[in-house]
Amino acid sequence: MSDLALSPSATPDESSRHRAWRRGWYRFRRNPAAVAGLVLVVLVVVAALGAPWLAPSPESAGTFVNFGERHQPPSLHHLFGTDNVGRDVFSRVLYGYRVSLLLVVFVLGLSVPFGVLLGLLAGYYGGWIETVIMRITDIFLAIPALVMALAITAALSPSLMNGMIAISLLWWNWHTRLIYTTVHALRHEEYVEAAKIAGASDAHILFREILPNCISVISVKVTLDAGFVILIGAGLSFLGLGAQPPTPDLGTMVASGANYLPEDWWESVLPGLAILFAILGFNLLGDGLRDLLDVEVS
Amino acid sequence: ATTVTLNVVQIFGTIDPAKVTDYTGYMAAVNLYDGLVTVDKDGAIQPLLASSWEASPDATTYTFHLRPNATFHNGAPVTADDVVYSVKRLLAIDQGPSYLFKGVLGPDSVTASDAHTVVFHLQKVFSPFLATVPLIFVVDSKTVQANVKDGDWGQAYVADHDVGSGPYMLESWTRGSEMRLKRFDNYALGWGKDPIDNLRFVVTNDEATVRSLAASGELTMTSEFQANETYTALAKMSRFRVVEQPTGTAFYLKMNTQVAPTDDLHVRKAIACATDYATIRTTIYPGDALAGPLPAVFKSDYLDTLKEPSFDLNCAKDELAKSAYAGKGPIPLTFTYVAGASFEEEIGLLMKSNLEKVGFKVSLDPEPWNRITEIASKVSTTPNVTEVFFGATYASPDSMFFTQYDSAASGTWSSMEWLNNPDVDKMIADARATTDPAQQAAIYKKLQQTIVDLQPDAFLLVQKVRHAMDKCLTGYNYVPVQSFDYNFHNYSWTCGN
Amino acid sequence: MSTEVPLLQVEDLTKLFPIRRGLFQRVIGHVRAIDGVGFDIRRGEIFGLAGESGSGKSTLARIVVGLDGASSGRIRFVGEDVHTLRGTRGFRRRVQMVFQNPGSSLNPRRSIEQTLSVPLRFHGIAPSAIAPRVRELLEMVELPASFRAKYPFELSGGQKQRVAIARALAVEPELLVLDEPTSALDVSVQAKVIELLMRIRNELDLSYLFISHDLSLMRNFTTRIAVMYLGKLCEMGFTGDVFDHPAHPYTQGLISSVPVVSEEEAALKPAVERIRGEIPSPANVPPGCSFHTRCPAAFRPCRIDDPAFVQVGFEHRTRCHLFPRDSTA
Amino acid sequence: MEYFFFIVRRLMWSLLVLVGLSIVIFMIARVVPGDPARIALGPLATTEQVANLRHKMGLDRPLYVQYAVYIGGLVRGDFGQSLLTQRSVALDLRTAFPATLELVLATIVIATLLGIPTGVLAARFKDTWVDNIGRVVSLLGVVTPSFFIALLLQLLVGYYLHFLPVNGRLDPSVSFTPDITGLVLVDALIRGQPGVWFDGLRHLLLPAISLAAASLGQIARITRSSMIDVSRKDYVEAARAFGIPDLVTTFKYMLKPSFIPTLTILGLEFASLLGNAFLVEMVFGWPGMAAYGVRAILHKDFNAIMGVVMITGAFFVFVNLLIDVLLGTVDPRIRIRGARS
Amino acid sequence: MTVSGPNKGGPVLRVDDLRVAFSTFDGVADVLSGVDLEVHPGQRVGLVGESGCGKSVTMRAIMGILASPPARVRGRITFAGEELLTMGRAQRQALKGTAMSMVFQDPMTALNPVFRIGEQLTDVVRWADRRRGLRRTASERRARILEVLGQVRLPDPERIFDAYPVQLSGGMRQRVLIAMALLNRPRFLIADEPGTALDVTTQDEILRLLNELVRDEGLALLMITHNLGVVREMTDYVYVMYAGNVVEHGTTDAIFAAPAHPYTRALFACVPKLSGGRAYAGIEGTLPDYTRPPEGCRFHPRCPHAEARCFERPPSFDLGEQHHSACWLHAPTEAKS
Ligand SMILES: Nc1ncnc2c1ncn2[C@@H]1O[C@H](COP(=O)(O)OP(=O)(O)OP(=O)(O)O)[C@@H](O)[C@H]1O
Ligand SMILES: Nc1ncnc2c1ncn2[C@@H]1O[C@H](COP(=O)(O)OP(=O)(O)OP(=O)(O)O)[C@@H](O)[C@H]1O
Ligand SMILES: [Mg+2]
Ligand SMILES: [Mg+2]
Repeated sequence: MSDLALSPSATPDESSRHRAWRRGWYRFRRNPAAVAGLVLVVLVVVAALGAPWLAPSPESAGTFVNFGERHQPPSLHHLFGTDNVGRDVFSRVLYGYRVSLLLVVFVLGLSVPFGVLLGLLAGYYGGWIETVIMRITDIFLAIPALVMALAITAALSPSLMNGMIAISLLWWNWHTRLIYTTVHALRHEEYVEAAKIAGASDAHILFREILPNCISVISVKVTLDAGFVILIGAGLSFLGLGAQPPTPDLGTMVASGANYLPEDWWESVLPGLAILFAILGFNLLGDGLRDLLDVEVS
Repeated sequence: ATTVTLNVVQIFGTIDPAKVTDYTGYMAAVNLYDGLVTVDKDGAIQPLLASSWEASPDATTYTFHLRPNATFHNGAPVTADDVVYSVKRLLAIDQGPSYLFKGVLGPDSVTASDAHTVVFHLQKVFSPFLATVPLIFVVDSKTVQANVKDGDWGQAYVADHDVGSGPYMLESWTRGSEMRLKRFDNYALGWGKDPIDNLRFVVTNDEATVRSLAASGELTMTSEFQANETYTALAKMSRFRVVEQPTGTAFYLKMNTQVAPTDDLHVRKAIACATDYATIRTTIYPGDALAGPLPAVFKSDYLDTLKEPSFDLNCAKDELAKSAYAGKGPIPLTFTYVAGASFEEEIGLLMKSNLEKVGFKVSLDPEPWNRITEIASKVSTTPNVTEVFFGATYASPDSMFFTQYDSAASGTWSSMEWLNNPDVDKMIADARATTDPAQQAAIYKKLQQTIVDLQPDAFLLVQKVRHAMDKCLTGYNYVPVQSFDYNFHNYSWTCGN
Repeated sequence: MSTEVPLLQVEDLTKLFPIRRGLFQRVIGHVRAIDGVGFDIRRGEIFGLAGESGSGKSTLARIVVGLDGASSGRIRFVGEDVHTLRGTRGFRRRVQMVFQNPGSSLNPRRSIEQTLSVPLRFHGIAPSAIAPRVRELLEMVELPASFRAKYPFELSGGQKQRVAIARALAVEPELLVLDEPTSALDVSVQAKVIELLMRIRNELDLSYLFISHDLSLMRNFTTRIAVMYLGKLCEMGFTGDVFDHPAHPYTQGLISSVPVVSEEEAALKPAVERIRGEIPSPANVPPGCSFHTRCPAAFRPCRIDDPAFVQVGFEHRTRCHLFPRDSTA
Repeated sequence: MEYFFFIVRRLMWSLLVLVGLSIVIFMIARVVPGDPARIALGPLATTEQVANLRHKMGLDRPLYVQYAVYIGGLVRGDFGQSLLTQRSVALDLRTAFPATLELVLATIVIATLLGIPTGVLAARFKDTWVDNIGRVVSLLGVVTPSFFIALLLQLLVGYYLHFLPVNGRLDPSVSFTPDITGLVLVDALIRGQPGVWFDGLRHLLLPAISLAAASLGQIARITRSSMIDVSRKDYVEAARAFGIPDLVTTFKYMLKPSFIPTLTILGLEFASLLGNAFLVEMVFGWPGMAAYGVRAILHKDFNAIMGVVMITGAFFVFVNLLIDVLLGTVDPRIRIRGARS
Repeated sequence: MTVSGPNKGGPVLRVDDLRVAFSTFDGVADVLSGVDLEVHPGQRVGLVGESGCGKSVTMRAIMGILASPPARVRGRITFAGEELLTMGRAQRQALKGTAMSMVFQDPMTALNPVFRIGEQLTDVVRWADRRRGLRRTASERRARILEVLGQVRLPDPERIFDAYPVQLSGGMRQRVLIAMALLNRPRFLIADEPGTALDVTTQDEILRLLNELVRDEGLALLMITHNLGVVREMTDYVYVMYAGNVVEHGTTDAIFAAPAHPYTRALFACVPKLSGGRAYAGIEGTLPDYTRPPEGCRFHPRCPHAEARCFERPPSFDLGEQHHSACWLHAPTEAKS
C-alpha cells in the first residue's frame, strides 16, 4: 500500500522520531500480552536488583543454614516456605533472579555481538567467507543446545561460570543465522548499493547502513532469547551442571526440592513458577516487540 | 512366585566378577556367583563352594576342599580347574579386586590337586588373605573358554552372560534401568522355606520415584541411600518397616594433609572442632558416633578409650589461632562432596556455615563420584576436605587402615588424606606380617590412637544401614564386606505367596 | 559525427551469469544477460535504453556504475579505460546512479541528512562543509531544508526519489545512470520528477543514461535511444528517427503496443502485427536472430544467422535480416 | 531430477555436518580433564594398571591418530567401549535409542495432532477468545521448562490422583522385552499383547505430554502465524472471491502452504525437543538415550558421551533431511527447482 | 468501439453512495466517501485514478472481500437488482465467482503455489456447481476447464491443467487467472489492473484477449486501472476517481475528447505522449490523509481553480452527452454565465 496517506500531518512541533515512538507505544499498549510481559520483566529485574532490600532473609542466599527450621511450609513468616537446610525459599528466589539475569547478560553479551558480527560478514561478503561461517554455524545448529552444553560443562566441570560459557558457545549460531538471512536479503537493497556507489567503505555499509536495519530483528530475538537462556540454564542446573550450592539458582532449587515431593512441594514448585514467570515475561515482551516492529525472527 | 523389587542408586556397571569394583556391581555378583568362602554378619569367614579349608602353619599355603555337588547354572559341576581358571583370569584381566592380590598371588600360585581340591601358594605372608578370598568368584571355565575372542578371557561374553554358580541366575538386564534375576533351583546350598523366586533391581536415585514406586506397591525394598524424608514417608505406609543396623562403614571428612591450609595440624583440628556432629548424626544423616578411624564393629581390634569428638566453635577458633595460617584474613578451603547426594550437600552447607564463622572461606565443589576418584589421584588436585564413606572391602581392620592411611595406597579416593606417615606405614606392615590375633589387636589399637592424634580426618559417624522393606521380607543382616548383605539366598518371604 | 571524445564508451560488452545445475551445482551454461553491447554517450545527452523486462538493462547499468564487473568488453570514461579507473574515487564520483524503487533506495533507518552526507563524507568533503551542502542539495531537488531531519517513511514516493537524486548529485557527477527512476511512481509524480531531471541537467550540464520501458516517456525525454532485446541492442538512433521510422520489427511492435490517450498518437503507431508471446529466457537464447521466435516478419535466415548491427540511416542502426549489411544508405 | 539432486546434496551435506560434529565432540571429549583408563579401572587401581590400560586403549597416541581410529570405528558402527557399562556403546545405544525414539515419536504425534488444530483455530478466529485461549496455552507450553511440567504432572497426576505411573517404561510386574523394533507399543502389538500395550501407553503418556508441551506450543504458534501470513496472500483472497467455502479455503488453500514455514522451523525446533528429552527422561526414569547420556556425562564416560552426541546429531540431521523431503512433497517449487525458495 | 447505452434493462451493477472507512492508529480513515457507479450489461466500464485513490477498495467492497474489522462498509451495492450488502452470507457467497467474477491483478501471487492449476480451477467450478445445484461429473468439469484454457489461448491446455504455477510464465499465469474468472460463465467481470505486472507487449496481448472475450461473451466489465491509455482502448464508459470520490464520469469518447474536471485535466496533462512535445506537468501536492480529508471537494487543496465554494462538496453536474463532473466549475449557473 502506499504510505502517502500516512504522511506528514502531525503537528509541526512534534519531531518525527518522537511521533514514531508514540505510535509504537500506542500499538504496544493495545497489546495486553506485551504489556503483561513488560510488567513481568520489570518485576523480575526489580526483584533481582532489589533482592538485598526485598528479601526477608538475605542471608538465606548465602552460607546460612538452620536445621531447626527445615521444610517449613509457606507461611507469613516464610512466604515460600523453607528448604532442606532451613533457608527461606522466597529470599532465595529473589536472589535466584540475580543469577538468572546474570546468566542472560553474560550469555547474550558474549554471544550476540559475536554471532551478529559473523552473520554480518557472511551475509554481506558471501563467497567463501559465507561458506565457512555458515557451514560451521550449521554444525553447531545440528547439536541440541542442551546436550552440547551438558557435554561442555562436563568437560569443564560444573559451575555457573562454565555453564554460562557453554551456553554462550552455543548461542551465537542462532544470531549468526538470523542476521545472515536478514543481511542476505538486505545486501542487494538499493540503499546498500547506493551507498556503495556513493563510495562508502565496507565498514560504513556494514555498521551504518545494514546493522541498524537488523536492530529490530536483534532486539526482538534478544528479548525472546533472554527467556530461552533462562530456560536452558535452568535445565542445566536442574541436572546439577549449573550453579553450585549455596548459590541460589532457580533450576538447582527445583532439582533439589524435587527430592521432597510431594510432601514439601513448595521447595520445587514455587521456584519453578518463578522460572516460568521470568521466561513468560521475556516471551510476552518479545512477542509484543515482534508485532510492534513487525519482524520475522525464526 | 515371590518377587523382590529393590532400587539401586547407581547403574550396574559390569557383572563380570573379574571386573566388579563397586558396591552396585557386587550386589549382582554376590547373587550370580559364589566364591570359595563367604562372610557372615559378624565378619566371620563361612564355607561356600569350599566346604572346608586349612592353612599351613606359616600361613603361606591354603588348601580348599570343594563341595562335590555344586553346579553352575548350566548344570556343569564346579571343579578345582574352574577355581584355578577363575584366579588366572582375575589376575590376567587385572581389574576389579585383583589389586588385592598384587605380590600375594601369581598366575601359577593356584593349583588343583584333584577335582575338588585347590591349593593357594602365597608369595608372601599376608595375614588378611582369608578375608580377601570371598571376593574371588568362580566362573565356569568351559563356557568362558568357549567364548574367548582374541584372547580376551571371555570378557565380551561374561559382560552380558552369567557364568556362575550363585543362588540366582540372570534373567534380563536393561542397562541403566533394571536387572532381573531368577532363582537357581539346584543351588549347592539348597533352599529353605519361602525363598525369594525373583529379584528385580530398579535403577533410580530419585527420591520421588522411589516413593511413588513404594506407594504403588511396586517396591519391596529401598536402597540404603535414601533421604531421611523417604524413610519417614515409607515408614508411614503400613506395608513397610525401616530396618536399621550399624555398619562397618565410617563417614569421614578426609583432609588433604599435604596442601595448604590443611597441611597444618591445627587447621585440621579446627575443622574437626567446627563440625556439628550432633546435627549431622541426628538430623541430616542418622548414624552412630565415630571416635576414630575404625568403627566399633571390629570389636576385638577397636580402641574403646577414644573420646567422641564434639562440636565447639571456640575450640575451633583457638586451634585456628595456633595455626600458621592465622591472622591473614579468611583462610580459603576447598570442600568437595558427591554431587547429587542431598545429605552430603546439607553437610557441606552446614560445614561451610560453621567454618566461615571461625575464619575460613569455603568453596563447595560437588563432583560426580568418578571425578572424585580422578582428582584423588594427585596431591595437587585433591581438595582440602572431602566427604567420603569408607567400609571394609574384606573383613579385616587391615582393609580400613591399609587402604586409607598407608602411603603405598595413596592416590585413591579412600586415601585422600595423603597421610604418608612412616610410623603408620610401619604399624600396618607389622600387623600384616603377624598371624597372632592378640598381637595384631595391640598394633591396631596403637595405630588408632596415632591416627586420631594426627587428625587426618574429622570422624563424622558410623553409618547405619537403613532399608525400608516390606514387612514380609525377612533375613536381612548387615555384612561388613562390600554389598554382601544383598545375597538373597539369606532372605525369605514370610507371608506366603 | 562529433570529434569530441564521448563521455562514456561501451565496447562489445558481455556479461554472463553462470547457471548451476545437477548434483554438484556445476556450471552447465550461462545466462547471457548482456551480449556484445556497444554504444557511446556524449556529453550533455540523454541516452535512453529501452526493452522488456529481463533484457539486461539493469545489468548494464550496474556495470556502468561499477557495481558489477563485465565478463568481457570494455568501458571507457572520457576515453580512459574504466578497468583502471574502477573502484577509484575519481571514477566513482563521476558516475552516479538513481534506482528504480524509491521505497528501497533510501535506508529506512537513516535520516535524509545522514543519507545525503554519505557520499560527501567519502569524497573528502570537509565535515564543516557537509551541512551547508546538504541544504544546497535539497534546494536543488526542490525540497524544503526541514526535510533534513526526516526519515524516509515520512516521505512520499516522489519525495524519496528526489532525495535519491540529490544523493546522486552530491558529488557532482558527470553522468547519471537512471534505472527506471519513475516506473514506481504515479503519472502525476512522474511528471514532476522528470521535470526536475530536465532542469538539473540543464543547470549542471549532466548526461543521463536513462533506462525505462515506458516508450512514451522515452519519446519525450531522450536524445538518443537504444532498444535492447535479450542482451543485445537491436536498434539505436536519435529518438525522433527511431520513433518515426522504427526499423526493427521488435521496435515496431513495442511502439505499437503502447496504450495511448489520443487518436493523434494512435495514428503514429506503426501498423504492424502484434508481437506474440513472451520474451524467452536469456539462459536459453534462440539461435540465429534471438527475436525470430516472436517476430511477425521472421523468415528462414532469421533462424540460422544472427544479423549484423547495420546502419539504416544517419546514426541509426538496427540488427535485422530485413536490412542486409549492404543496404546501408 | 533437480529435486533428487537437491536431496542428495542435502544428504552429503548432512554427512559433512556429522563429520564436523564428530570433530567438535571429539575435541571436547579429549580436553576433558579425566582419565578414561582410571575411570574404567575403578577407584582402587594402581598407577601401573592405569598406564597399561591407557596403552591398550590407545590413549597415549597422538590426538589425530586417536581421531582416525575413532572415525574408523564409527564407519563400522563401532562407538568404542563404554567405561561405565564396560561394553560396546553401540550395543548400549541399541537399547537406549528406541526408548528415546518411542518417546520422541509419541511427542511428535501429540504435538502435531494438537498443535496444528490449535494454531489453525487461533488463526481462523484471530483476536477472539478462541485465539486468546489458544495463544495462552501455546505460550505456556513454550515457556514452561519441560522438567517443571514433568514434575508438576508427576505431582498432580501421579501422586495426588494416582492416575498414571510416573516412572519407567513398563510396570515392574510386566515382563516384556521390546526386541523387534525396540518400541514397546509397536512390539506389543506385533506380539499381540494388549495388556503390555496398554501398560506401555500408560507409562508413555506423562513423559510424552511433558515433552510435547513445548513443541505443541511452538507448532501452534508457527501454524497460527503462518496461517495469518497466508491469509493475507492474494491467492486466499482469490479463493474467497471465487466463492470457495471458508472451510475449504482454510483447510486446503491456507493450511498446505502454511506447512512450509511450519515444517522449516520445526526442523530446527527438533533440536530443542531432543534437548528437553534429556531432562524429561531423567525425571521419569525413562531408560532412554538421554538418561544414558546424562549418566555418561556425569561419569565422564567419553565414548558414551560421544556416542550419544553423535546419535543425537545424526537423528537431528536425519529428521531435517526428512523435513526437506516432506517440504518437497508440500512445495512443488522445491520439487521443480530443486532448491529452497 | 461498441457504445452500449446505459439503459438496456437496467444496470448489472449499481453502486450507490458507497462509503468505506478503516479504523487505524491515526483514527478513522474515510477512504471511500460516497462512490456512485453503474455498469450495464455488455458495457465495459473503466475506473481510473492515481495510486491510493481507492480503486481497489471499491473493487473489494463490490466483491465482498474486505476484512470486516477494520473496514466498515456502508451504502448500497445492487447486483442484478439484488442488494449485496444486506443479503444473506450464503446467498452472497453463491454469487462470487459465478454471476460476478474477477480477474486478479498480480499473476505471481494470485495463484496458490502449492496446488496444480487444474485442481484450483476444478475447485472453483465444483463449489459453484454445488451452490447452483448443478450436477456435473469430474470429466465434464475437466472438459469445461480445458475449454476455457483454450479460450484464453493457452497452448496445450492439458499440460497447463497438470502444471504448478511455478512452471508457467507470468503471461501464462495471467491467462489462467482470466480463465478462472470466466469458468462459471459470469455476467459481470471486475478486472483490477490486469497485466500491469507484465511487460508492455504481454500486457497488450492480455488486454486484447480480455477485450475480445468480454465482447464475445457479452459480459459487463469493470476495469480498474491507472493507465489512461488502457482506458481509452478498452472501455466504453469511464469513472475518474480521486481520493475516494468519483470526480468525473462519462463515455470514454466524451471524456477523452474533453476532460472537464480539473483533476482529470491535470491527469491528462501528466501523461507523456507518444507524439512527443514534452508539454506536460505534474500535479502539485499529494493525496490527502484519509483520516483528515479536506472538506468539500477533496481535490481543492491541489486545484489551481480552487475557491471558497470548494469547501462544500460539489454534486455531480451533468455536462450532457453522458458526461458528468463533480466540480463547482460546472455548476449550471456557472456554466451558463
Ligand atoms: N546476479 C544474477 N545472477 C543470474 N542471473 C542474473 C543476475 N542478475 C541478472 N540476471 C539475469 O540477467 C537478465 C537481465 O536482467 P536485468 O535485471 O538486467 O534485466 P532488466 O532489463 O533490467 O529487466 P527489468 O525491466 O525487469 O528491470 C535476466 O534474465 C536476469 O535473470
Ligand atoms: N485494510 C486497510 N486498512 C487501512 N487502510 C486501507 C486498507 N486497505 C486500503 N486502505 C487505504 O485505502 C486507500 C486506497 O487504497 P486502494 O488500494 O483502493 O488504492 P488503489 O486506488 O487501488 O491504488 P493502486 O493503484 O496503488 O492499487 C489507501 O490509502 C490505503 O492506505
Ligand atoms: Mg531492471
Ligand atoms: Mg489497487
